Amino acid sequence: MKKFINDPAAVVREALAGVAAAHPDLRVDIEQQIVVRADAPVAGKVGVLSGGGSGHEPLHGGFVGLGMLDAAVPGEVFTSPVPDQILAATQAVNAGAGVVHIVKNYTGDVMNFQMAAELAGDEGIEVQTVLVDDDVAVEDSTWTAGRRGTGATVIVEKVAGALAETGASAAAVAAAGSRVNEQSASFAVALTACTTPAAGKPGFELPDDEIEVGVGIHGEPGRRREKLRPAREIAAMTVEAILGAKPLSAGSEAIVLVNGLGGTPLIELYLLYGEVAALLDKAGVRVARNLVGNYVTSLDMAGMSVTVCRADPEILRLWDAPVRTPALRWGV
Amino acid sequence: MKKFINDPAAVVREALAGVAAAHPDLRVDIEQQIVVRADAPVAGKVGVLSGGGSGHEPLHGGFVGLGMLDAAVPGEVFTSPVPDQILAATQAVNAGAGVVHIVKNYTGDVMNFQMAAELAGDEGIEVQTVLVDDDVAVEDSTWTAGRRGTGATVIVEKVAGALAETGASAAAVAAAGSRVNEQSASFAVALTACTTPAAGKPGFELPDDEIEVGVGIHGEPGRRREKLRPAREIAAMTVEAILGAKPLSAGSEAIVLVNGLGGTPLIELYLLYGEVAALLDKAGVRVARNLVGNYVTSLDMAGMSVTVCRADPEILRLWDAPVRTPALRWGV
Amino acid sequence: MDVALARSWIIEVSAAVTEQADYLTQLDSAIGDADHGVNLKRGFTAAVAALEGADPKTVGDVLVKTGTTLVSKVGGAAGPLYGTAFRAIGKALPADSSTVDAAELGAALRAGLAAVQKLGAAVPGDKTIVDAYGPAVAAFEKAADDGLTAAARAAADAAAEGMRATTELHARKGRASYLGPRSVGHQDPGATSTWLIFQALADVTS
Amino acid sequence: MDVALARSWIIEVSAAVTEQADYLTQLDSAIGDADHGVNLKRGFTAAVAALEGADPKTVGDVLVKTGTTLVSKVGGAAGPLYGTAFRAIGKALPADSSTVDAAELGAALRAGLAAVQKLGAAVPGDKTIVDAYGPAVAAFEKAADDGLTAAARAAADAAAEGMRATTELHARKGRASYLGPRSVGHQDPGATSTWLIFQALADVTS
Ligand SMILES: Nc1ncnc2c1ncn2[C@@H]1O[C@H](COP(=O)(O)OP(=O)(O)O)[C@@H](O)[C@H]1O
Ligand SMILES: Nc1ncnc2c1ncn2[C@@H]1O[C@H](COP(=O)(O)OP(=O)(O)O)[C@@H](O)[C@H]1O
Ligand SMILES: [Mg+2]
Ligand SMILES: [Mg+2]
Ligand SMILES: [Mg+2]
Ligand SMILES: [Mg+2]
Repeated sequence: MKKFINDPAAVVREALAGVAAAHPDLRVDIEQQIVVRADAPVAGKVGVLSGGGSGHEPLHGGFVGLGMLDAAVPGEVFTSPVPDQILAATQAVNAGAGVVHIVKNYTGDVMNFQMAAELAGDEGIEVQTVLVDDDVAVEDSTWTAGRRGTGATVIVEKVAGALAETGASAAAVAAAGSRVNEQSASFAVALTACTTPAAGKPGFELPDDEIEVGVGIHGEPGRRREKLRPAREIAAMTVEAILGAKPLSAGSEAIVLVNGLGGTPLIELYLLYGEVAALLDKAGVRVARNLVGNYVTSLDMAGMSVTVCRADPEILRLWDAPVRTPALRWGV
Repeated sequence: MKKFINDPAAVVREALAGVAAAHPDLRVDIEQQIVVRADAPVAGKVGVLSGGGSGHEPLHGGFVGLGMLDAAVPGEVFTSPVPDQILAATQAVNAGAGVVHIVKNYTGDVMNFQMAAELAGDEGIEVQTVLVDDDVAVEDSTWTAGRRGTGATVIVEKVAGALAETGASAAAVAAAGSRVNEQSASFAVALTACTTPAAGKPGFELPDDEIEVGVGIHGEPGRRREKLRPAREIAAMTVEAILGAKPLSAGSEAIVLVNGLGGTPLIELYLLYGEVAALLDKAGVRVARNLVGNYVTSLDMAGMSVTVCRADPEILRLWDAPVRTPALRWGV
Repeated sequence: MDVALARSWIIEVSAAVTEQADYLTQLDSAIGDADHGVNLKRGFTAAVAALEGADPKTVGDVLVKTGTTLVSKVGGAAGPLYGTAFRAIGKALPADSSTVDAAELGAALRAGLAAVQKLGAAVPGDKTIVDAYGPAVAAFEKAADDGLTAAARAAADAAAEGMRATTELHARKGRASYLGPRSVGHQDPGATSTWLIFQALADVTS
Repeated sequence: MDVALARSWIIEVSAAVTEQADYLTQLDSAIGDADHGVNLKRGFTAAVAALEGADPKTVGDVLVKTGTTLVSKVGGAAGPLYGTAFRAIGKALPADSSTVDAAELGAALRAGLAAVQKLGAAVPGDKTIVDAYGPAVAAFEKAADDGLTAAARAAADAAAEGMRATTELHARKGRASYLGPRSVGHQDPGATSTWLIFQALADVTS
């Protein structure tokens, strides 16, 4: 394993030390693994909090700041945070108006956040939870733990964070986040496996001419293995899966994210974006806003995901609202 | 070779098509390979232009926009742009106040930009050139083609672009850019080689326990090969090389860039930033501003570079000035 | 079982998951996210440390403390599930006596299983912890009359069998379920750690 | 040499660098950035296309057109260097005659070398194009009295020898210089393409 680390067991804490050094406008509790907006709790404002296993950077710590998250709780690599940690962050961002938890739909995340919400409830803190489950590679049936939360999380966090900034109630903020989730679909393809510091070797072996289709963001194998194909065909397969699962009527507007999984360079992501945009255009979808880059990653995995979120005027307005975080910044 | 591409010979143009689709506020000439600010030429303003081989994204196209570059000219992968292309971009951004070329110090880049400058001069366009040569892994002696231009290019482009925005003369903008370059030093370390689409296989083979020290951004081997070491020691070696080549007196302020070479995830870059910041602190250097992320890349190379730029109040003021580009955005 | 034996059990589990951490992580790498071993190692190491600094008066106290520590140190799916299980086991034990017999422990283990199923909603055959835990409890209860040693041995053997049987199952809960039919052919990491826990119980009681 | 032969030369160079593109790229991969083959293939393919669409009246016109196309299509170090070389060669040839003899071509080749050295500032021994080009011109001039065929053959052989000798050199110009002593042991890609160019000349004139 080749990584810029010192000790596999210390990666998350040492990276948090770097976040603390790089962003003096964030409050970072390295021991408890909590990243908080320096001005939290913001009087009168609903706290917006997210978290999950580490290894998906900039998600979530990179989205803490004005107009997005009030706090992030990173767990160990690919391991959801623990209830104590979530509770402490919930307390730190609660200004009395309640706290919205944005939770990606994984068994561990759901259980740990739920325990934390119960503990917070015991203390009289109103917690509303938004469950993100946008990955249409997984069928939402009794045969699975439900769809995974992936790329749409960025859009949910942006929109919920922007609405919270306007003084909306916890219920309203959670409802907006949930609406974004319902209107979003994602699909991912990997060219290589990733290597967790703990495992020290790639999660799976992929021959030089094969890809994993329908992967998540935790290094697990995908739904199926296929032959490597040109970017154009991979983009087509991806867009088909997305529009197949959540059809968009012609004339719809969308926010589109072409996201790298950590090891794919920007030149390839832009090339893919060109393909995806052309396909959506053909399907009559108007891409109103886009993001191209590494936003929800899977350590060093070479791969990409596409997220399409049907956007109405309110979502677009909240998307455009000012944001100042390490990884997303505009209007301020 | 596993990449999201269609045809190795079409990568640059197809990626530019994606840039065009993603950023309607840029004018992209896909055939000529030119990315221009939509409002160029800006009346009364010096045009600031940069370019070089592709494969370093977001450099340079990702830095086109208000407060930074007026145009970028991407060549083929790792191949400097050609004079015609540079000339066309120079014409596109010339508002009569002259144009500043920011050129990384590589034989090909220098020759092609110089030819373009001569052609532009023939047309009565004043061209000033800033040569960036910050990579202290290479000695600047008769034994080399001089130091390479790497990470400092981002800071040069930001500062020169901000100064141009104030209506400064071409000579003043070029002087500011050159000053940033002189006050900057960079050093890079790679964990893996990169694969160009044309070659189809990694530029060199690196055993699982070895690193290349003092690499550039074109996939070439570095100055020497060493055993893999903890991030802390790699950071120390890097900072030592930088401060050894361009010493900073205690109490100096600096802009620091911890840059990924394309295949290294953000969690490792933050971990490295923590180490670098601690080392600089120990050396009495005050990090006034920082960037952590993938800014000057080498396709899919796993690796990192550190750039330290001694910053005076003018440089900091220009650094902080509003910028709105795909890859760097604040204050607006 | 008395307080000292309960402590030994947790210490033995900690040693086992530490020794088998790489193996558990490998299993989790095939159909999950390669963290199960390191998660349990971190959690049980913390539990042992927490018990060292505490003075539990009953077996129940030992197990509740263990569960609470797992909840706050492990994260992921295993943290809440095993944490809740140990807390439920501990709480189901008599609060007024420093020792418990095999029947009492059997009933408590059953309460732990119920808590796991309530929290995780897994049923037998879903390729989870439940597939080792369920048979283990049943075997424990059946052998309880023969004493703790025999019951624990029977439970460990049943857990082993349940664990091995997960290989052929198609996962329907947890991360492995994302793989659909590709989850078949791999032994479940959680069922494997459950076996280690019952194996540790058999070891310390024999 | 007449216009048709000059055209054949460029067509032959184009065929040679296309066929050897991977080899040139491999050489450039070892001590450069793995683009030399693809650069020259693109450039000479464009030059052939440009010549097809043009009606050059002299050998000089053919070579100037070739050089201009290389400058505007190749990029990198090789584009300006080879482009300038061909332009200088073409410009040094008589403008009033449609054929040139060996002595005239020899003098023009020498002018091309001077242009390369003026632009790139490389001297013999720097591990560049110059190390194949220099010996080739010298050999060409020496054999010019024996006619074009003999001169071109001699130039190609000298270029080959110069090219092979670059392997042992420590690069002092271009990207390979960044490697310092690690550049030793690898044949220079530019010197290799220079050999291909002279080899093509020998082929079309034999
Ligand atoms: N709903 C569930 N009920 C019971 N056990 C489960 C459930 N979901 C997952 N598990 C168990 O958890 C194990 C994985 O634990 P671990 O790797 O620590 O957590 P994570 O899946 O969050 O990375 C699986 O092997 C499975 O046995
Ligand atoms: N200053 C120079 N003078 C002559 N030839 C040079 C010089 N610099 C580089 N070269 C030649 O250029 C070759 C590399 O060309 P190419 O790979 O196309 O360009 P780049 O180095 O820009 O990628 C080298 O092998 C060398 O022979
Ligand atoms: Mg996990
Ligand atoms: Mg090149
Ligand atoms: Mg796991
Ligand atoms: Mg080259």
